[in-house]
Order: sequence, then C-alpha cells, then structure tokens
Amino acid sequence: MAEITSLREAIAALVRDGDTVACEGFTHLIPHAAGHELIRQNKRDLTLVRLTPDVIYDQLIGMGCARKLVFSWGGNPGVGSLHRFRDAVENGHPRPLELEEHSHAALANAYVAGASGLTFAVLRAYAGTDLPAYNSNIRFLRCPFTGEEYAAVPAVRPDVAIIHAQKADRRGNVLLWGILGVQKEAVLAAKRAIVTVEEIVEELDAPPNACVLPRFVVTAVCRVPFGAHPSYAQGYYARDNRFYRAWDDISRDRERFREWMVRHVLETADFAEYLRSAGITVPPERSA
Amino acid sequence: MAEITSLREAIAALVRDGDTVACEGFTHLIPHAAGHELIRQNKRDLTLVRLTPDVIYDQLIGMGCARKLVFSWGGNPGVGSLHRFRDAVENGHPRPLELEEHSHAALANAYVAGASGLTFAVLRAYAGTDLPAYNSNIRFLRCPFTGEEYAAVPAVRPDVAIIHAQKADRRGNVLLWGILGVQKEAVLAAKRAIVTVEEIVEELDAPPNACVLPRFVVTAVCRVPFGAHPSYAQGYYARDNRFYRAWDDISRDRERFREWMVRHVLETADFAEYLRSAGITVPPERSA
Amino acid sequence: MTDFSASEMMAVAAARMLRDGTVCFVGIGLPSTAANLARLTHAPEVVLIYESGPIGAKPSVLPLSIGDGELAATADTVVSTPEIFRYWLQGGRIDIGFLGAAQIDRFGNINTTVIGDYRKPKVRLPGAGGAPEIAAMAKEVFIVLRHTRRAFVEELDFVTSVGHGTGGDSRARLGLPGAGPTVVITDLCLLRPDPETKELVVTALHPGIARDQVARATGWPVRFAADLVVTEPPTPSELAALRDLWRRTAEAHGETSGEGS
Amino acid sequence: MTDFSASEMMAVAAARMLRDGTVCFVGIGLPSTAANLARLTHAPEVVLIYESGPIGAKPSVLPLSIGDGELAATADTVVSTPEIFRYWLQGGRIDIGFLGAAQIDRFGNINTTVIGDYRKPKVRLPGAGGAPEIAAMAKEVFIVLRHTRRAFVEELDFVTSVGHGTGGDSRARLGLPGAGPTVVITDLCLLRPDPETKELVVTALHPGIARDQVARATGWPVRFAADLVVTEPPTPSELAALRDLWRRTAEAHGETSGEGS
Repeated sequence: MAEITSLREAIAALVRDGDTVACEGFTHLIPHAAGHELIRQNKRDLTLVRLTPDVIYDQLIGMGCARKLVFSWGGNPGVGSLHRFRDAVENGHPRPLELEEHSHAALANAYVAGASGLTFAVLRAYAGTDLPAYNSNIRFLRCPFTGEEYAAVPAVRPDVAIIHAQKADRRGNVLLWGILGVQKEAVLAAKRAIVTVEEIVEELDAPPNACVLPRFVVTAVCRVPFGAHPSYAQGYYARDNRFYRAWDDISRDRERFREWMVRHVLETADFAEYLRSAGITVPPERSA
Repeated sequence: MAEITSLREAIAALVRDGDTVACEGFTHLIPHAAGHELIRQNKRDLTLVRLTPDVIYDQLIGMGCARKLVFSWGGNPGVGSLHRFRDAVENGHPRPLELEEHSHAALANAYVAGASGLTFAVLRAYAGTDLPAYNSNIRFLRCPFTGEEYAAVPAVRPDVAIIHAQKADRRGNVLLWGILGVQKEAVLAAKRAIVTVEEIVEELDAPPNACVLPRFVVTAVCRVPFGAHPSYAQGYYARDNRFYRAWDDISRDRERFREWMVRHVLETADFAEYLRSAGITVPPERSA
Repeated sequence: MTDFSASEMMAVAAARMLRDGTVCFVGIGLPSTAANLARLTHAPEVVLIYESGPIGAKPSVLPLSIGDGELAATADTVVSTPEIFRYWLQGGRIDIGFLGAAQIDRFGNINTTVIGDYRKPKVRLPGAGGAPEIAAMAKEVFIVLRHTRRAFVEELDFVTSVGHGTGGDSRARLGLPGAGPTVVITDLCLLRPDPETKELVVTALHPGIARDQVARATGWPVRFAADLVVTEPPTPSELAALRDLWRRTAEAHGETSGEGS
Repeated sequence: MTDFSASEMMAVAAARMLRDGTVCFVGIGLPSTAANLARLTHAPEVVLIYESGPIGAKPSVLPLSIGDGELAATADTVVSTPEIFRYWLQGGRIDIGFLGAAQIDRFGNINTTVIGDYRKPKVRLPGAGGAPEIAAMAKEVFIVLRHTRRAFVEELDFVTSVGHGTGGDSRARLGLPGAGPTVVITDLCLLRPDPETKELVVTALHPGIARDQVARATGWPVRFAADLVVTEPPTPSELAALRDLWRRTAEAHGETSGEGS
C-alpha cells in the first residue's frame, strides 16, 4: 500500500546500490526530480532501464551512477546527442557503460511481459537487423500453430520503477493522463514503485477508464511540484524546450557538466531549491 | 473508413455465411440488435466467438445459425443455463454445435494476439486442467530464457467483429466507456467491424485516454438506440434483469422459443419494432 | 442467539475469511456476496476486482452479473478484460481468488464444465470463465459452495480449475504459483487442506451441524480435524448487514421493468 | 518561379507523397514536418500516429519532441506506447511509415545506431527507437533525409532497420510483411527501388539539381532512371503553408523560458 512520504525518504528507503531502476516517461512526465535525488544520494552500480533515456539519464550516467543501460533510443529529443551518454559509451568516462540495446517495440513488449507476470515477450521484430548480433537477450522462437518465426526478449522486471504523475489522492491512488508511455507497465512490472506527483488531492475525479494506479501497486507517493521539468506535465506546465537546448552546451564538456551538477544538484537539498539555484522558470502551458 | 449505414445494410454487406463472427460484450454493451439482424437475415454456418455467450448467442444457436462456438463461459448471467446452447451441445438440436473451449484468460489473450498481428498468444494457463485434452488449440511451449512451460493458443482473427458502443461522431469515430470487455481487441483483431451505437453526435468529447475506435478501424457504424437490450449501455439505460430471468422460461422449451423468435424477431423489421412487439420497456439507469 | 439460516451462516463465514486491505478477485454469486459483505462490515479497505474490468468496485447492492453497471460506476478504475487477466491476475497482484464451484473434490479441484462425459454430456455447465487462472495465480484461493453430495464428489467429471491437484506437492510440480485453496466455506462447515496431503479436512462445523450431516453430504469419506471447532454464529450486526444487503439488492434488481412475453 | 531552399523543396516533395486519408506512423524531425505539411495542405484527412501514443494528432505547430503536449491535446485518442506498437503497428494498421535516417544504403536499409564499430564506436547515435518495426510492419515506408556522402553510404556500419535487405526478394525471405521503402526523398532528388533488384534509383531531380551533384553526394555509383523527371517546384501555396508552419513553430517553441545556466 502506498505511503505518502518525501522523495528523499522514498529514494533512501526503496533504491539500493546495484538495483535495476526504470525511471520511465515518454517525453511527457519524465521523473527528473527523482533522478536528481538518486544522484544526490549517490546511488551506484544501477542498471538503468528506459525506452528513451534523455537528459536525466545523461546526468545519472555522467555522475557515474549507472553500470548498465537497457534502452532503445538515447538522445536529446529535438536537439541531438546526449553527450554524457556518448562519452560513457565512446570513451568509458566516467566509467564504462554496459549496453543492452533494443528497439522501442521490443522494450515496450518486455515491460508488458513484466507487468503480465511472464518471463518473456514475443513479437515480430529484428529480422534482418544487426541488433540480435550484439544482444544475446534477443532470441527467436516459432509459433506452435503456424511455424512462423518470432523474436523473443526477456521481460523487464525492475527492482524499482519511478514515474511522475499529475495527481494522487490522500490514500495514494495515482492518476495520470495524456501521453502515458510505458509508465503503467513499468510500475506493474516492478517490485517497488515510487511516484512523484504534481499535487495531492482529496478526490481523483478520474474519468471512466482513465489510467489510475491503485495504491496497492504503488510503494511511495511523493509530492514534487514541477518534478518533471524540463519535461512537462499536461494540465500543469509545458515542456521547457530551451532547457533541452541549453543542456547540449552544459553537458558537452566534462568539467562544465560536473560543476553544473555539483552546484545545482549535489549542493541543493531538493528539487525546489535546484530550480531556484539553476535560475529555472518553469514555462506555463501554451494556450491553444 | 467507417460508413454510417443501417444495421440491415451492414449485416447484409459484411457478414457472409460461414464467417467467423465475434459479437463481443462483457455483460455491458452486448450487441443484441445486431445479433437479431443476423437471425433475420438467416446467416448460416457461422463460427461464433465470444468469451461470455449469453442470451443473444443462445438465440443464434437455437435458430441454427451457428456451426461452431469458440468460448470460455456460456450461461445466463445471474440466472443459470442457456437452454438453447445446452440443447445444441447435449442433444445436437437444432444442429450439432462444435465447441472450441477456453478459459477467459486464454481467449482474452487470443483476442490480444489477433489485435497485435500475432498468430498466437502465450500465457500461464491450463496446467493440470482437463481443457487441453479436449482442445487441440491449446499447446505448450517453453520460455527461451528460463525454460519455463507456458500455454499457447492461436490468435482470434474473426472475419467480422460486431460490438455496441455509446456514441459515434458523424465521421464514424466511436467512443465507449465503462466495462469495455474485449471489444477493442475484437474490432482490431477482425477483418471487418460493425459498431451499433446509441447515438451519433457532432463531437465525441472523449476524455483523455478514453477508449476511442478511430473510424479507420471500423467498417460500418449503425445507430440503434437500445441496441444492447437486455444488456445495458452505461449512461443510457440499465440492464434488464427481468428479461434475463424471463429468457429462462422462454428458452426452456423448443417450441415456445421458436414461436417467440418468429413472432418477435423474424416477423419484425428492426430492433425498434422488436422491442414494441415483445412489449419491452427498457429500464432507465438506477440513480445512485 | 439470533436465528439465522444456513445460507446466512455460509455468507457470514465466507465474508469473515477476507482480511481488510487484501486484493480480492471476485467470482459472481456466493463469492461476490461474501466479498461485499466483508467490505460492508469488517473489511472496508478490501479491494474487489471483477473479471469484467472494475478494480476497487464498491457496489451498494449485489451485482446480478459479473459486469453490472454499478461495479464500473463505483470502481477506482475500469480496465479492459485482457488487462485484468494479464496485468492484474497473471501479474501476481491478487491476494485472494474467491470462487464458487459446481463440483469439488477432496483436493479442492473444481469442475464447472460438464456433468458426465465431455463429448456426451449429461449436463453442460457454463464452463471455465476466469476460474482456472484465478485458481492458479491468486496467492490464495477461497471456495464457497453449498454442501451436497452432488457437489462434493469422489471424482470430478472434469477438472476445470486446479486446487491441490492430486495432493501433496502436486500443485508445485504443476508450476502453479499461488498457494491454492486454503479454505472451503459451505453452508455446513469449513474445510481446510491438510498441510501435508492437501486433502480437505473439516476444521469447523457451523452451529447446530453434526459431523454425520457433513459426512453424508460429502462424496468421499471426509476427515475431521482433531481440533474441530464450532463456527461462531453470525453476530447481530453481521446478520443485519447481510439482510440489508439482500433487501437492497432485491429492491434494486426487482424494480426495473421490461418483461419478455 | 518563387525562390525556395533545398530544405523547402525536400519538405514539400516529401509531403506530396502522402495520399489523403492514409494512416501514417510519423518519426520526429523531417518526417513530422512533411506529414504535418501534407495535413495542412492537400491531405487534411491523413491520420498521424506518433510512437508516444497519440492517434490522429493535429498539431498547429511542429512538435520538438515525439511526445509534445500538443500531439496529445489534438489527437482523437492517446493510447499507451505498448499499445501503439502492438495493436497499431504490429497489428497492421499503418499505411505509411515515415522515417528519417543517419545512414542509408542502396537498398534502403537504415543505420541510426552507430558510426564505426558497435563495440568501439566513433559516433554513438541514438539507436533504433521505433524504426526497425516501423520499417518492417508499415505497408509502405517513406524515408526522408539530407543527401550527403556521409549519409548515402556504400555499406552501413550497422543495420538498424531493414529496407530491402540485400535486394531482390530479400525482404520477403526475411518474412517482413510490409512493402518496405517505396520512395526516398532528399534535398536533391527522389529515389525509388528498382522493381526487380530493389536498388534505389534516382527517378526525379529537384529543380536546378544536376545528376552529377547527386552522384557526388551518393556513396555508391547511383543509377538514374531512364525516364528521369524534374520535380515540380513548390507552389506558392505549398511554400506559404510550410513557412507559416515553421514560423508558428519557432514562435511556439521559442517563447517559453527557463534557461539552464
């Protein structure tokens, strides 16, 4: 059952060095605040899982928190490369980063398999590509009815899933809407789940068939306003495209990156202080 | 792309004798009007698929429209047996009915596989039960990573899926809400899809992440108010529990069943006339 | 002592089994009655999941079908039926699977498929529904049914859902993750599996029920626990809650019109 | 003739490929520009699906990311990412997969993974994303990219997504259901696969572009079709629509604040 707690306590209690951690979010609702807290608490040797590692994973990798990355697309969306990710892969800096590389379809199916209590997922994928040659977790099997060949990938079963959502109620039930990515699957596939939210309300007032995560599948709920910045939270604030562009500069140079992280993340107590320290004004939603 | 048409035209144009037809609905939104139209048009040799065949499948079977039934639970919910179904299975009347019998979990997964363009579904199921002994479409395979044994069932790929929904817009986009059953999967698994709706509106005004079937996956949309009776349509009318109980009497006797069907279904032009003929007043939703 | 019927004793005894806060996958009929009675009495935080899709349903009256509108209207959320079976049941999120049965054997295996031969059935029953995977996947299974010799049989005509298989470690050997049936609640008694053999043993008789009555209603030579107890009779408040629920249910489902003639 | 840039010609030529009413799975960047330009000009009924979940997105400005809020806000519905890949792409619902590429070879195979050796990369690219299965499953694939010798290579460093494999019937032998790339749109020309060999052949040069320019920008000895034509230049209304879209996009994405320092 979900406990409502501070993000600091949740990360301290629920994430251990060496854990497999999935901080999911597909452009929308990326749990940046929680990622910062992993860095502040100096979590080490993490296996990070995510379809679309972006800035927050660049930061985790650049700060040496990650041993391995399971992913399908690693870039700064709309901008270009993730320089810390590239530095780790191309030069082993600050430490070598083991890669388990998939396509979105395969990794999304792997989360579904995890959420479904299966050990593997079956899909039409990878035929003719070079990906199976570099990933021993891509195998092939045949349909027992037609004999057709399919790809199989192991289920993703993170120790901890971390997501950001719009709302929770006081009992710890969570509501998210808009672009959902694989967040529900990540939470259901994981042993423990931390959800940061924009606000905690009396009643969720969820529309019929909305994406609600009942409190019995959530371990901790933490109120962190703007906790997705520079990603966005539909209904709350817009994507901070300028920050994504600025990140390209900040992250290009090892020293500048490190200084920026120390100053704004390591030397701040929480996400609110970080936002002030880095001079960030979270952009409002654009009116249609 | 969806065409908005009469139910009579849709059934005539899209359902052929010998087709595999899935009229789906899980207690809620069962497409009774469309089932009647199949009977009126005397469709034959159908393979009927549905997790929960109830009164409308009892009628189709009793009128001799079905050659085979693929199902996982066949009863009159809250009342008892389906007498026409039992008569077909126990006595071959009015014709023998071939059974392909699954559990809900397997058949639901088989629809998911069909919707997903797979030829089979993999699940944890059936171990130790007698079902595989009587269904050659239940097979077993091993996880290529762990060696664990799983059940496999072939995908359901109906020629025609028929569902009832609350609303469509004038362009043919469909919105349903409340208990969704496997209707979305049935439509996406099928080659052709007929959707009857309570009303056709200018704008769907769907909440975020609602169950919308875009018009390009729907073949025909037909306005049939009360088209789910004696099932219900959330937001429109309640389940007619009395009718389900009355059906137990009507269907118990072969002759009485046949007379009732001739008088109220075969000799009426459409569902509105049927409701009048059978003296049915559709019950309003109970206020909470 | 308040007067109560055997059905009332069964419903109350079954309801008591549900611990507050557990996540319960509910079959229609007796299981749904028991689960909702629990929710309305000692277990307000029990989470009821129905295979039609509602998660956290809080109906004020008993549903007649597994997909009544009130289940959806009162739920925390409603998901698709495939999702219920994939993410919630197979995903290992269910504490208690609460099932009924047409036939049950000494190892808690269930038949809801057919009486007689499958290919030449004497009585064709509705079939499996969600039961086989509920029985397999839920962490524990509770079974509630009326105690008759036709129901408690020496040998099932058909194994629809596996309880403890052929007994002993049979269930584990089949690779079934859950613990299987941990209690069977009837209108006469409670039965629980022997820790070793997994054979169902009568552990409690309902008030006023004799051993012999149970033995006669059971199709195998049923064993009685050494520490056999008598079930606590329904308390006045349990009975009041149950009768209230039944009254509200009858009113709700009776008040609608629409006669087929 | 209105003055236009090579980028404008590329966007307009790519947009023209989309028939009205088709269902298009859109990659971010050039494909998204082309698809939205099509929607705002000759193909108002085109259905745009993004891998982040929106179905029927109708953004008024170009998204910067694959999951911008406006995609969700203007869509007919938004589903989960697994559902997009399972029910919509793998389910065979996509007419056109619209992709970009870092490297492409003569058979329309794509590399978006790595330049150099996978284990010792010179440049680590973002990776596969949705492309391998879009390339495999969409009924047809359109590819749009700038025409440079670094992009149009004799041999890919890594095959991320299969176009026509090793040519001929290679794609069918791999069991890939879709037809594969039917056109490649660049800032210099259009290329289409030879019906037999599946080698990409230049079928149209954009106005003012010489064969030699294309040959020099292509890493293999590129062939030109016998019936080589010149692309129709952008019409004033196409250009106006594109420039308007770019202007609105710059305004929308520029106006937000929040500087990292």
